[in-house]
Amino acid sequence: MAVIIRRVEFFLITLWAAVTINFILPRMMPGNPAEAMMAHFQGRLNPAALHALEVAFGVNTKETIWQQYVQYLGDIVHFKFGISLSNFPVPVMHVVMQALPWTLTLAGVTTVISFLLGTLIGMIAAWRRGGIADNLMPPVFVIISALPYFWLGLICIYVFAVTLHWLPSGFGYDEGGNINLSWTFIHQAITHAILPALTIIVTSIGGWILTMRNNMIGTLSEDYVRMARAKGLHPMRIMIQYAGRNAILPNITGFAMALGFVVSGLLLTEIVFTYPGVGYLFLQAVAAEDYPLMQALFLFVTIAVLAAVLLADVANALLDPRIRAR
Amino acid sequence: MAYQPIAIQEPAPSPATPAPATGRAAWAAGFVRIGAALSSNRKAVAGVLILLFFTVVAIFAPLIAPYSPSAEAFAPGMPPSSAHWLGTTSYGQDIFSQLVWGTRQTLLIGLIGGLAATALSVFVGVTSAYLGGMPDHVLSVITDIFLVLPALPLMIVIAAYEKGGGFWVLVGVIVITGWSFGARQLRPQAQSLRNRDFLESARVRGETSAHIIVFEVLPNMVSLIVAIFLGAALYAILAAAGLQFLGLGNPEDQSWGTMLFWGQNQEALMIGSPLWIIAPGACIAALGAAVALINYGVDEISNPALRGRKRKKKVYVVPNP
Amino acid sequence: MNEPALRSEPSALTASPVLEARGLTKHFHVGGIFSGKTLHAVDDFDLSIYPGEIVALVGESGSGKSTVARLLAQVYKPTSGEILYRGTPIESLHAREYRRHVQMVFQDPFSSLNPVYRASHGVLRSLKLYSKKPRSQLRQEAARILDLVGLTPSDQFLDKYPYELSGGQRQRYGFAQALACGPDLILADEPVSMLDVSIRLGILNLMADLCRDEGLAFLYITHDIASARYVADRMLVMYAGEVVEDGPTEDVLQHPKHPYTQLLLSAVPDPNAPAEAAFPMEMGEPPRVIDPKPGSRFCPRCPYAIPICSQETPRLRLVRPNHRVACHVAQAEEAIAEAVAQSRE
Amino acid sequence: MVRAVDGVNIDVQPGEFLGLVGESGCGKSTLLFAIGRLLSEPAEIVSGDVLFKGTNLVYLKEKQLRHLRWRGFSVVMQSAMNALNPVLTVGAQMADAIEAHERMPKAAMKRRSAELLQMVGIDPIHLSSYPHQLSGGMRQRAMIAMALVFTPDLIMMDEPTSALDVVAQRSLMREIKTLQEELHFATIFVTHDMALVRQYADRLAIMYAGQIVEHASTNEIFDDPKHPYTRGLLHAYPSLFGPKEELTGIPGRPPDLRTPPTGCRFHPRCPYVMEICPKEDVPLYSPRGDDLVRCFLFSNEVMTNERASAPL
Amino acid sequence: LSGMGARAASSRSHANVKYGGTVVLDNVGGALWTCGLNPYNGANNFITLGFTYETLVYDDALNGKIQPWLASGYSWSNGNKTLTFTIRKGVTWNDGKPFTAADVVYTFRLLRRNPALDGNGDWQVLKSVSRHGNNVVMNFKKVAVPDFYYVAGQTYIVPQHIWSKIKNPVTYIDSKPVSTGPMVVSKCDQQDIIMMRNPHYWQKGKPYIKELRAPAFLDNGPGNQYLAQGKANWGCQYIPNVNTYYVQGNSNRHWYYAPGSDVDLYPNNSVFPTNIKAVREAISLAIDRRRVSQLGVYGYLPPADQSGIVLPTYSSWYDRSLAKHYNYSYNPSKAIKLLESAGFKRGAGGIFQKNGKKLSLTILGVAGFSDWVAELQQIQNELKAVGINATVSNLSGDTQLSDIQSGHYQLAYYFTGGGPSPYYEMHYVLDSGLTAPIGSTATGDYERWRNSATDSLLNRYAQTTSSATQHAIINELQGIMLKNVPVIPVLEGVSWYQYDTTQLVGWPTRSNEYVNPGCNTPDQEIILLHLHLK
Ligand SMILES: Nc1ncnc2c1ncn2[C@@H]1O[C@H](COP(=O)(O)OP(=O)(O)OP(=O)(O)O)[C@@H](O)[C@H]1O
Ligand SMILES: Nc1ncnc2c1ncn2[C@@H]1O[C@H](COP(=O)(O)OP(=O)(O)OP(=O)(O)O)[C@@H](O)[C@H]1O
Ligand SMILES: [Mg+2]
Ligand SMILES: [Mg+2]
Repeated sequence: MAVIIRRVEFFLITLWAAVTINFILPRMMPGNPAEAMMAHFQGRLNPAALHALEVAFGVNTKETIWQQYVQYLGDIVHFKFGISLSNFPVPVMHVVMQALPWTLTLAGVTTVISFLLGTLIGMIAAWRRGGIADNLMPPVFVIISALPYFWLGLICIYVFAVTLHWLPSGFGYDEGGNINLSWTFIHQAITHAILPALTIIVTSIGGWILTMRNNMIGTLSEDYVRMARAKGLHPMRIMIQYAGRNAILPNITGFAMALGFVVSGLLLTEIVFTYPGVGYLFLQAVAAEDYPLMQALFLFVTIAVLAAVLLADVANALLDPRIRAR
Repeated sequence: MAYQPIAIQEPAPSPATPAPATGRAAWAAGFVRIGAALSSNRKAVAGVLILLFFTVVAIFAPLIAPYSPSAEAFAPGMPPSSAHWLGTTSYGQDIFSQLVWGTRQTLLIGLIGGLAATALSVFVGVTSAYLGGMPDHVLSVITDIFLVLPALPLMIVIAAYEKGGGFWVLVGVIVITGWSFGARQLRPQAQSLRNRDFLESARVRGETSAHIIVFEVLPNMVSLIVAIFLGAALYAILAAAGLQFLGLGNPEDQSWGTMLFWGQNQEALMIGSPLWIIAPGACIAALGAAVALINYGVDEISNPALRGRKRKKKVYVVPNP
Repeated sequence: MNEPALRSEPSALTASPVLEARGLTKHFHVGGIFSGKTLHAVDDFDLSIYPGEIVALVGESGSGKSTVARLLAQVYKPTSGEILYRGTPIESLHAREYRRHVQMVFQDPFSSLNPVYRASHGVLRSLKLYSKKPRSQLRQEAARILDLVGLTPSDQFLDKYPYELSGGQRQRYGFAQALACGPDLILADEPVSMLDVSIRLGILNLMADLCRDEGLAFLYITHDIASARYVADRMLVMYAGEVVEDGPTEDVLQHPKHPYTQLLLSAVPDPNAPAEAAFPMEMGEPPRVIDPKPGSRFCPRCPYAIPICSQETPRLRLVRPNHRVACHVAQAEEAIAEAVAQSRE
Repeated sequence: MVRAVDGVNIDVQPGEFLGLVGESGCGKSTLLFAIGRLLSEPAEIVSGDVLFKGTNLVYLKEKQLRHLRWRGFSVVMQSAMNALNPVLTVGAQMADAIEAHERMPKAAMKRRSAELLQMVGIDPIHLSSYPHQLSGGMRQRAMIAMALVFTPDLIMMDEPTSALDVVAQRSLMREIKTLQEELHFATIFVTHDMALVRQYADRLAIMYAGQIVEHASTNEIFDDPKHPYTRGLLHAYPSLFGPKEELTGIPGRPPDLRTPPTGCRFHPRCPYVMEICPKEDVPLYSPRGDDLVRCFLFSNEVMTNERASAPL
Repeated sequence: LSGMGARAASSRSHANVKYGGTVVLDNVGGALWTCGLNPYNGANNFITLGFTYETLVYDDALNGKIQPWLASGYSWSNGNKTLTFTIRKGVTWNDGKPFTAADVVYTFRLLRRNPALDGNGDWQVLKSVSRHGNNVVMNFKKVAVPDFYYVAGQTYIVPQHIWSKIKNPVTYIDSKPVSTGPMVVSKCDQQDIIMMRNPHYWQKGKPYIKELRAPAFLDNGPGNQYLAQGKANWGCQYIPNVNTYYVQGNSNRHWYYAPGSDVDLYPNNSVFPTNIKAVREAISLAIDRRRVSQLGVYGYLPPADQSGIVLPTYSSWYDRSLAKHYNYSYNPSKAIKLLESAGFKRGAGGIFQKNGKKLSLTILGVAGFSDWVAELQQIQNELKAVGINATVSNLSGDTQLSDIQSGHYQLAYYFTGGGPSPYYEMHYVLDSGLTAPIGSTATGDYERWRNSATDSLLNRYAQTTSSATQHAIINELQGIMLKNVPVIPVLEGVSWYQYDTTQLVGWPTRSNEYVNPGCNTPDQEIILLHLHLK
C-alpha cells in the first residue's frame, strides 16, 4: 500500500514538474510563432501576412505569465490543448492522435522485442558462461549499441531500399494506401516498419543482453540456485524459475523507462525514415515555436514514461513478492 | 564416505597496487587499480587502443590532415584518390581532412560532456544519499524528474533556444539531460556505503562531513564513477552527433556530427559521395565502440563475478596417501 | 573455587560516572511518508558507567543494544533523553571534545575498515586529530598503540591492508583507533560475535587488561553471556527496547529475576551439561516494538503474567542489592519476601 | 589454487549424528558441497571419492546424479535467508522438489508439504507464504522440512542455527534431534559451536585447515581430547556455570590455505611442537580404538623418541 | 475596359488529348499533412490552392500578363481608385451550387471581419467592396494599382453558402474544400492528399488528368529520393547535383529553375559600418556571386544584379547602360580602393579600420538552411580578402527574422518579396513606409533606407497603369540601387521545378514558359490544366 502511495506521490510531483517545465521552456525561447511561420515560408508570404498571423496565433497577448500559467493548468486538466500553430488551424489533439499510434506501435513492438530477445540472450550467455554465445554475443552487441542509430538507418536505407530495393525507404505504409484493418494495410505497415524497427532493435539490444547477463551471473551464485541444484531440479527450470526470474527483476523498471523513452527517442529514426510518428512532430513544433503542440507532446511523453514506470511497479509487485509486502 | 581432496581455484589475484594511507593517494590508487586491471582485460585494451588512436589524431590534426577542412578548394564530389583519400564534398572540401579535424570536437564533447555530467551525478547522487532525509527526498525527485523528462526533445528545445548552438551550448544540453542517469546509479551505492560502519567509525572519530564524503566515501566508488563517466561520454558523443545531424549544432563547427549534417543535407549517399556520410558515422561508431569496450572492461573489473574465465582450468591431483 | 581475579573489583563505584544516560529513547519512523508508524528501538534507557568498569549489555537480537551504543556514540540523535559526559550535557560540549573521550568499536569488523586505505588509516587519522605529538612521531605513536592491542610486529601491521587481515586483527584495529583518541570510555558493540573461540578470547582478555591498566570503562554488548560473565562487572538485560534487569553480573546470573533473563540463561548451551527439557516460554510471539501498547513487552510470552502486566509498563526497581528488575511479578515477590522477612524480625 | 579441503576421510552411519567442527574458514561448507557435488566454479573436486550407499558420486553423470539428489541425500544450507528463492512461495519450492523426482497429483503434493511443515512446527498456512514473510527461525525450519520431503538417507546441515539467538537455537536443535530419532536418517551437522555439538552429536570430526585432525565419539573427545587443536578449542570457551577461570585460547592465527604450513598444518600454533612436525606430513591414524587423530604425539615411533622431551 | 485578355483561358481543341493519368506532386512541406486546407490559414493549403480555390484573375509573376479567371473582366476607374470586376457566368462550386458575385463580395467582407485571414493585407488598401448585379465594385482608400496583384490575383474566393455557416472561419480546418477549381479533394490523411478531377469544372473538357496525389515529406531527403525513384512526376525542391541525382541520363526527366526574386544582403543603414556607402559598395564588389552560387547550390541560383532587377525574368525592365556605368561585377581590387578612398586604413591582419574602429561586422544567417551557411562562409572569406572582418552567426529562422525586423543586426542574409514586376521587390526593399525605427518591427525595408525621392518614385508607380511611366520609374529606382547600394542583391531566388515526361506531357519548359513554373500558388493550377497523357 505504502508503495503505491509513494508511487502516486512521485507520479503527481513529477507530472506537475514536467507540466511546469513544459510551460516555461517554450516561453523562454526567443522569437514568436508568427515569425517562425514567416521564416518557414522563406519569403514567399506577403509581409502583411505577419500581422494576420499574429492575430490568428494570439501572439501579442496582454495576459501576465501567471494568468497564462493558471489558464494553462486549467486547460490541461480539461485535456484542452488548443490549436497547433504550425498546423493551423488543426487542433493539437488531432495532430497528435494522427501520429501517436504509429510511434506507439513501432516503439512498443521494438522495445518489447529488444527486451525479450536481449534478456533471453543474456540469460543463455550467463548460463553457459564462457561458451560461444557468451564470448560472442555480449561484446558484439555492446559494440553495435554504440553505433549512432540514425546513421545506421541512413545506411540501411541506402543498402536495402535504394540499392537493393528490398524494402521501402520510408513512410508508414504504401503511397495511396488506406489506413484500415485490412491485411493489405497491416502487411504494408509491417514492411515499412522493418527497417526502422531493425535499426532500433539492433542498437538497443546490447544493453539488455549485458544487464541481464550481469544480473544473471549474480543470481547464479546465489545459494538458492545451488539449493535448486541440490534438489535435483531440471536445468531449464533452474535457469528460468530460479536464476532468470530473479535476475530479470531489476530490469523491469529499466524496461518501462525505455518503453517510455523510445516514444521520444524515435525522433531521429522517424526523421530518417519519414515515419509518420510523434517524434518528428517534436522537431516541427520546436522549429515553428508551436507552443501548444510542444506542450501537448511533452505532456504525452512524460505521461507515457510515468505510466510505464507505474506499470513497471505493478509488474514488479506481481513478480517480486517482497515488494508487495512493503 | 571416502577420501575428499578438493581444490578451489584462487580468485583473480587481488590488484597489486597497495592501498595508501592518505586521502589524495586513495584516489590515485583507485585509478591506478582500474588502469592496471584494464590492461589485463582484452576488450578494454582494444578499447583503449582505439581511443588512443583517436586522441593522437585529434592532437596532431594539423599535421595529419593534408588540407584545411573548410577550404572549398577542390573540385566538388571527387571520388577517393591518392590526393583525396576519401574524396571531396560537394563543396569541394577534402573529406579526409574534415574527418581528422572533426576528431577534436567529437573527443572534446565526449570528454567535457562526460566529465561535467559525471561531476553533477556524483554531486547530486552522493550528497543526496549522504544527507538522507528531506534533502535526499528532494534531490531524488529532481533526479527522477530529469530522468523521466524526454531527453532528446528537451535537448532540441534547449539547443534551438540558444542561438546557433555552439560547442558550449551542445555540452550544456548534454549535461543537463545526461546527469540524472548516473546520479540514480550512484545514490544506492552511496547509500549502502553510508551505513557502512567505517563511515560511522570515521564520524565517531570526529571527521567532518566534507572530509568523509571526499576521502572516505568517494574513493570507494572510483570504479562506478569511471563507469558512469564512460557511459556519460558515450551518451555525449552520440547525443551530440544526433543534435548536429539535425542541424542543431553550429553547422560551421568541424566535427563528425556536422559532417553528417552536411552530408545528409547534400544527399551525399545519392550524389556519389557516400564516404561523406559513411566515414564520420563509422568513426563515431568506432569511438563509441571503444568507450563501450572500456566500459565493459570496467564493469568486469568492478564486479569480480563477471570476470572472464579465460585461463584454462588447472587440475591438481592430490596423491592418495 | 578458583577465582583468577582477572582484575580488581571496580573500586571506582564511589567516584562520579564517566557517562550517564537518562531516559534515552530512540524511535524510528518506518514505512512510507504517509504511514505514521513508529518503531520503538530504545525506550527510557538509563545508564551510568564509572571509570574502570565493564558493563555488559545482553538481550535478544533486535532488542536495541546497538541502537543504545550508537546513541551514546552520537551516531544517532536520541528522540528524547539526555546524555551527560562527566556531568555535563553533551549538547554543551564541542563535538570533537566528546568524540575524543567516548569512542565506539563497531559490531562488524569487516565493514568498519575502509577498504581503500591501509588498516591503520583510522589510527593515524585519530592521532592526527587528537594527539599533541608532532607529526613526525605519529607513526611511532601508532605503532605503540598497535603493540598495545597485540598487533605485533607493529611495523608490519602499520602497512597492512584490510583484505590481508583476519577478523580478530581487524577488530583490534577498531580498538586501536578507539584507543588512539585517548578515550575514557569505549562502547564495544558485539566485538566477538562472529569470531571463533580463540580470537574471541584474545579480545576479551585485551579488554580486561585495558580496564585494569588504563582505567578505561567499557560498555560491552554481546550475545555471548558466558563471555559477559567472564569480563563484566555489571550486566544489563534488554528486551524489546527496554532494560528489564540490571545488576552485578554474578548476581544476575545466579539470581535472574526477570522471566526473560531466566529464559535466556536456560537456553545457553552448556558443554558440560546434556540437553534438558523445554522451557515453557520458548515459543511465542515476537515482541511488539512498532507502536507498542503500555504494559510489559514480555507479557505475551510470559507464563507468570498477571493482569497488571498487560496494562502497566513495569519500572526498574531494586530487588536485591544493586540489582534492579522491571517485572511486576518479581517486584511483588520481592516485596512479599521483604515483608515476610520484616515481619520475622 | 587453494586446497580448501585436503585429504578428508569421513564416514557416517545410518541414524548417526555426526558433528563437524572447526574454525571459520577451515573448509567445512566446502566439504559438504563437495559431497553433494554442489561446488560451483571455480571450486572443483580434483581427486577422491564420495561413496553414497556404494555409489561413487564423483563419477556420476549430472543426469544420474539429479535422480539421486534429494531422494538419497539432501542439504540444509548455511544461510536460510538466501537459500530460498525469494520469488516463489514455500509451497511452490517444495512442490518443485517433489515434481523433479516423482509424479504426484497436486493435492497429494500439497498434503505432503503440509504434513512436513507441521512436522517441523510451522503452520501449513505458510505454504503460500513467501520466504521473506517468515522469520529467520521459520525459514530454517522450512528448509529442514524441505530436506525431509523424501525422507532421504542423509541430511547435511550447514550451521542451520547460526542466524538464531540462543532461545530459538535451542528449540530448533531439539526438533532436529527428535525428527532424526523418528526417521532414522544420518546427519552431518556443521558448526563451530563446541557447546552445541556436545549436547547433540554422537560423533565429532574436528577440522583444521582443510584437514580432519580428530575424529571420535563426542564423549571421547570431550573427556579425552587428543589433538592439541581440539584441546585448544575446548579451552577457549568461558563457561556460564562452571568456575570462573582465566582462559588462554589458541595462540597464533589460522594458516593461509594458499600456502599451508609444511608438515603438520597446526605446528606453528602448537604448544607441543616437535622437530618432526614441520618436516613430515602427518597421517590420520588410530592410536587406539576407533578414534582417529592427526598428530605425531600419539604415533608410537615418535612417542618413543620424543615423548620424554615434550610436555603433555 | 482595359488590360483584358481577349479570350478566357486557353481553349484549344481537346480533340486529340488523351484523358486520365495521375500527377504525383512532390512538394516537401516539412510536415505530415494535417489537412488544414483553409485557403487563408491552412498549414497545408499550399498544396491545393489553385487546384481547388481560385482567384479572380491570374496574374503571371514572370511577365505580369493577366488572364481573366473567375472574373471575366475588370476595369479601373475614378482615377484608379475604383476597380470593377465582371464575374464569370456558368461557374459552379464543386457541390453543384452556382458561383455568383455574392460569393466574391462575401469573401472580401469575410477578410475585413477577420484580419487574421487577411494575409495579403487587402483591407489595408480597400475601402469597400460591393455588388452591382454581376459586377463587384471595389473602392480603394488610396490609389494602389500594384495591390491589384494581391486583391485579384492572390485572394481566393470561397463559397458563401458554406462559409457563412462556419462559426469561426479563422480556425476552420476545411479538409474538403468546396471550391471552383479543377480538382476536388477526395482523401486526406497524414501521408497523402489525393485530389480527383472536378467534373463540374467551368473550363469545359478540363482538366485532362484524372488524379493528383501529393505525399507528405518531412524533409528534402526522402522527397528527393521519391522523385529520383520515379515515383513522382512533378517536383518542387532543391536537389543537390540534380543531373546526377535526378536526371540520371533519363531523357524524360527535366528541370529548370526560373528566377523570381533576389536573396539580398541587407546592410543596416543606420549602424556602423554598414551606414557608410563605400562599405556597402565595397561589399557588393567583393562578392564573387557566381562562386557563391556554385558553392551553395551548385549554381542553380543565378547571381543577382546590383540594380535589383531579376534577370532574365524582368530583362525588359533592365537599364543596361546604367548597369554598365556603375559596373558591379566582381572586382575586389576596386572594393579595396573604394575603402581606402573612404579613409579606411589597413590594420592588424589586413583588416581595414578608421578612427580606431575596425571594419568588422557580423552577418546573420540561418543555421537550418545549409545552402545559406555555405554561401555565407564563402562571402565571409571574400570579405576578409578585401579587408572586411566578417563573422557569420547562424541563427534559427525565426530568431534571424526577428533580429532583422527589429534592426538588431549589421548585415543579414534574407529573402525579398516579389511580384509580377520589379516594382514589388523594389517596394519591399526600399519603401520607408514599411520600415520602422530600430527596436520596432519593420515589415520590409529592413535595412532602414529612408529617402524621400525613393518614396515618391514608388508612390508614383502605385498610381499609374501606364507601362511607359512604370518603366521610367523603375529605371530611376535602378539608379538609386546602383548609386547608393541600400541593399546588396546576391543571388536570384528561383522556383524549384522538376518534371518527368514518361507519362504526362504539357509541362512548362524552358522554351515554352507559359506560366511561372514550380509549385507557386495559384500558378500550379495552370500547369495542371495543361497536363495530359502522352
Ligand atoms: N536505522 C534504523 N532504522 C529503522 N529501524 C532501525 C534502525 N536501526 C535499528 N532499527 C531497529 O531497531 C531495533 C533495534 O535494533 P538494534 O540494531 O539496536 O538491535 P540489536 O539489539 O543490536 O540487535 P542485534 O543483536 O541483532 O545486533 C530493531 O528492530 C531494528 O530493526
Ligand atoms: N569461491 C571461492 N574462491 C576462493 N576461495 C574459497 C572459495 N570458497 C571458499 N574458499 C576458501 O575455502 C576455505 C574454506 O571455506 P568454507 O566456506 O568451506 O569454510 P567454512 O569452514 O564453511 O567456514 P564458515 O564456518 O565460516 O562457514 C576458506 O579459506 C575460503 O576462503
Ligand atoms: Mg547490534
Ligand atoms: Mg561454512
